[in-house]
Amino acid sequence: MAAQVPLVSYLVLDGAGPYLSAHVCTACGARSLERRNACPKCGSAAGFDKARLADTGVVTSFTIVQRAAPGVKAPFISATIALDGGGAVTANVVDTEPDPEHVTLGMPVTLTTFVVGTADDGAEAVAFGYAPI
Amino acid sequence: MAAQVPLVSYLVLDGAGPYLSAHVCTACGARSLERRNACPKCGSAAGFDKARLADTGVVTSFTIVQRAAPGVKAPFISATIALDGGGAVTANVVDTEPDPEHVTLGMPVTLTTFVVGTADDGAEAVAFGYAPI
Amino acid sequence: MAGDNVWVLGAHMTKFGRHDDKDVLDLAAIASLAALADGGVTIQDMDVIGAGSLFNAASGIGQQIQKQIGQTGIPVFNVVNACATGATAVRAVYLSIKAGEADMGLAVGVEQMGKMGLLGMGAGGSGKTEYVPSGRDGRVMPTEGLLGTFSMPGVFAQAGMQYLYENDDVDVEHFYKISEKNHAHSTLNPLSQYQKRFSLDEIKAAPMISFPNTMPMCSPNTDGAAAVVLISEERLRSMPKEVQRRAVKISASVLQTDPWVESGAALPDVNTCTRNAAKKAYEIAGVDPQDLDLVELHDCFATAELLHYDNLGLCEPGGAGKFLDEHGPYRDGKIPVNVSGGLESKGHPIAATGVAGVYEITTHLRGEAGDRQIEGAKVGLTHVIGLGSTCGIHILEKASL
Amino acid sequence: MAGDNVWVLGAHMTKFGRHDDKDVLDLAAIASLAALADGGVTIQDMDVIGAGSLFNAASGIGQQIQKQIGQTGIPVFNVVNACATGATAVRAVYLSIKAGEADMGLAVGVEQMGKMGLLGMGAGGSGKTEYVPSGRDGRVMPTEGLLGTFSMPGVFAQAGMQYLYENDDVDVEHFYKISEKNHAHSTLNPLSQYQKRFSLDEIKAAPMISFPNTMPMCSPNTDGAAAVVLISEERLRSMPKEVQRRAVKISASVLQTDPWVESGAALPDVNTCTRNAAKKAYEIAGVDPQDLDLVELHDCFATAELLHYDNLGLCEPGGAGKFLDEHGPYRDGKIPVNVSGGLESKGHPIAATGVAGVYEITTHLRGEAGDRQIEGAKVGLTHVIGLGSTCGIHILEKASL
Ligand SMILES: [Zn+2]
Ligand SMILES: [Zn+2]
Repeated sequence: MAAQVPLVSYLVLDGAGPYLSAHVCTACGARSLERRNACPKCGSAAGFDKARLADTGVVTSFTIVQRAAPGVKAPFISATIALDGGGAVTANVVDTEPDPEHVTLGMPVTLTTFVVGTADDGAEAVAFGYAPI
Repeated sequence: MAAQVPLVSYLVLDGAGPYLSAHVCTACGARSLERRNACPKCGSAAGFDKARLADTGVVTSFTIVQRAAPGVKAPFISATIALDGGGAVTANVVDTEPDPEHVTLGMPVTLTTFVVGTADDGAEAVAFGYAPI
Repeated sequence: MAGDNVWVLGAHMTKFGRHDDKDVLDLAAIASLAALADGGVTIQDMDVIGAGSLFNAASGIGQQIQKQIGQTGIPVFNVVNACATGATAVRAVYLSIKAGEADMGLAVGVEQMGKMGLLGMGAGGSGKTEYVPSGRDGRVMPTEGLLGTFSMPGVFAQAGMQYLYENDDVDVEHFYKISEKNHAHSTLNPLSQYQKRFSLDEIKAAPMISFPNTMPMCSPNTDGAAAVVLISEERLRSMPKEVQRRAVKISASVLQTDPWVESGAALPDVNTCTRNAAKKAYEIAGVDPQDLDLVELHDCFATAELLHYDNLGLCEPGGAGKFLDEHGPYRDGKIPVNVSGGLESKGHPIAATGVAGVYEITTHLRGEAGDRQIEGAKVGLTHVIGLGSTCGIHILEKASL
Repeated sequence: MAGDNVWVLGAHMTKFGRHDDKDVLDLAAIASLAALADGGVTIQDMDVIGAGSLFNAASGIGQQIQKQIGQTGIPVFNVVNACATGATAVRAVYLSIKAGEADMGLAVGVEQMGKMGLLGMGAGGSGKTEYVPSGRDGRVMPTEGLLGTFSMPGVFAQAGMQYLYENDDVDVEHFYKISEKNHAHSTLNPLSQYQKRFSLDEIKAAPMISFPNTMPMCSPNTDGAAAVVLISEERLRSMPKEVQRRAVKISASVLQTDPWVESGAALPDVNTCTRNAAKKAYEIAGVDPQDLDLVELHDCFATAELLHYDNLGLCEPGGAGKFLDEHGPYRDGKIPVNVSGGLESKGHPIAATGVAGVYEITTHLRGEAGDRQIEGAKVGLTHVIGLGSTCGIHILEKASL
């Protein structure tokens, strides 16, 4: 089986994955998915712990992109998910039709992953998205 | 003979050319080679007349560019010329060696032109420079 | 608060639209010279320039403009704040006057976008054959379209849908109505890029860009410039009476960025910074939203306008849909919003937009807005949002010295 | 002059050089967090941010920095003024305090240039097969190298040669001596990109970039950031005594552009704007050039430094060569110039440079400059020039409240 690399570093594939991992400010508990120099909420540079985010959540906002940038396949559903237990992320809603009958506000979803490309060395890039529950 | 187009619009090639033509503010007499919306000296938007600049002048400043941007041939001599009767312009000093023995501050020079390229339709682009007198 | 009050002395905007026969400096020079003339002053009277052009951000646009209208040696602040760039240019001049360093200054915003693609849609790219993590999220390839969208149409579509998620009695039909209203307003504004009425059905049936925003619900790419001359109250007192009479008071000039919210990295938060800026502006001006005679707010997409009814306190909390249904933001409604036609019709030359908002309000307060005049307008507010995010708000008042 | 005096409360610069393991936000965050800590304050105490990064001019660098150090919702001014960008960021914060809108603010400049080519050398390009006039000069192809040069090394070389044309008793040997001096100074500055002494012969024999500037006479490409925290005098009074003691007073903060001169379009004029800015700064501060204990001036190229001895009034008119021959600008001379090593050694991360100048002077006035300390320094001046042209000058003083 080919090696797999996550599309972004906060998607964890090894061990108990796939799951999303957040940087949690040791001073105030604010969560960030991207790397930060200090905490965007409280300004503390004391450091971050890592925490696993829930796989499930609800759609709090979405759009269906019909006209995308060159090189980007459309249509696709972009949604912001409020994760159960805290944290928010924007990703595609997948495994459903890209129309407003099939994606709705408040819809419960769960994490899923899919391959988005293969490198010359055979490594597969793996993205995450959310499927309706 | 192939059609000739000036490298820049303030180089006049037809009729009594070659010579340099300046926009002269009708309010204050300030000269500009490039097109302007209003006068950079006095702010008047009253308009501009055209005036022929002298072909001769003196080198008030120069450099010899040895390391140029990609696609730019080096070495070349870049000089600012104070034109007799007023006006200043930066151009190459040509028809002499690019070393500090052959170009000197205060050196008198005179306008000359040379072809710098040919288009697919045969048109020649003509630049101007200054040669030692 | 230190210093003097600050007034708008002169203002101008070019027609927004396509200006293929001009360059970006032509547009800026036309607006600047006309704003100076409108105020009865010259470049020699100016003590400072604030300038912005997002697509020429690194180029020193202010100094280039000086070389077109008068190179007098005064300080230039070239500023950048995405779609709030123009408002920031106004504020750079405003601050210089407030700080006592300038009596008068010119703020100018300009953009030439005619030949560009859809707003905020950077090329995706692909063809990478090696996966090397880069950037703050360790991405191994561009993520647009793979991890949702961060295109402007998409972000503002999602911001609108979030409002629907969080509030009752509001649905996508409201977004279409907003677009219908603004295009109807635009028919009275000769400076607007488009001056064409669309029916609700036409808007719904138009090509979909990013649900629920169809083509007429998105601001087009636009060439244009706007400029204003600001003056200290003390200096204004020495101006001729007929000049004083047309001057308009800046009752508040506010810039705020978005404070941290948990979902802010997932979906840029255009709400909190607008709420904070509005609160501060109303306090400084001593004005209540219900006092406003007109508002120019940042409808870069129809979905955005709905949010800002609420963010700017034009309606009850959660009541943006009701405000629209009750005809509030129409030109004959309680608080007319975007009587210029809004960015959806008027166009959105990024850095010019914030200055053009000040122009529009000024023109109404002077009673010089022609067919689109809001009769008897005494207080107006102009608002812009730049993703990132920055909100700029100016409250202007018709006042006597 | 409205408002309160403004002081430097905290300051920091990263080591200048190559930082391949960091991104531009790392550098900015490191400098910002350290400047805050140096002032004994936090991001929550800040009321405004002024930020600059020329090579990220359109990106809203200030808001990106907020997301790394604390997203508190305060106004951000992203500014651009070529090599005067950092000084402009400082001034945006300064103005906010002067205007009474802020008690404290953070100014930060950052650049990452490690992998770039020679300064200001845009690709020439060719291969055009159709001649269509474009731009203000109606050019039918790029003119670099055909109509002289507008590269930075070339422009500043010519600016230096013009000084030789206009003045007696000065020749190209003076340019080499300046470079020798600055590289010698750099050996005492651990923050400098290069800390290596060069002999006059080594400098002359080094690869020629643009006569008379050889490689060591040109500022290198550099990664780095610098940040300062400014505070109003009133607010400073409420700070702990040990914090007050290290604060440094800003006696003048000036920004000027170049007024029209006939040759200005042919050769950018870096002299008049510096002269005008210096005159204004000395007047505002009530300081005479002869009072200065040290000067950090914009030696982007060795040729530039010579001009500014004269422009800043450090010498008699026309006497820049004599000033150098008489040892004036050496660290043990009458008015030490560029004891940091100058941009030729220290490096020149464009937007960071203006802020780093304020850092350097502050550090000396505090008596904390280590091996390179100018003993007993009480008054210092920092100067930057951005082509286009803009000059920024700050005069700082050791003072008691
Ligand atoms: Zn925290
Ligand atoms: Zn004139």
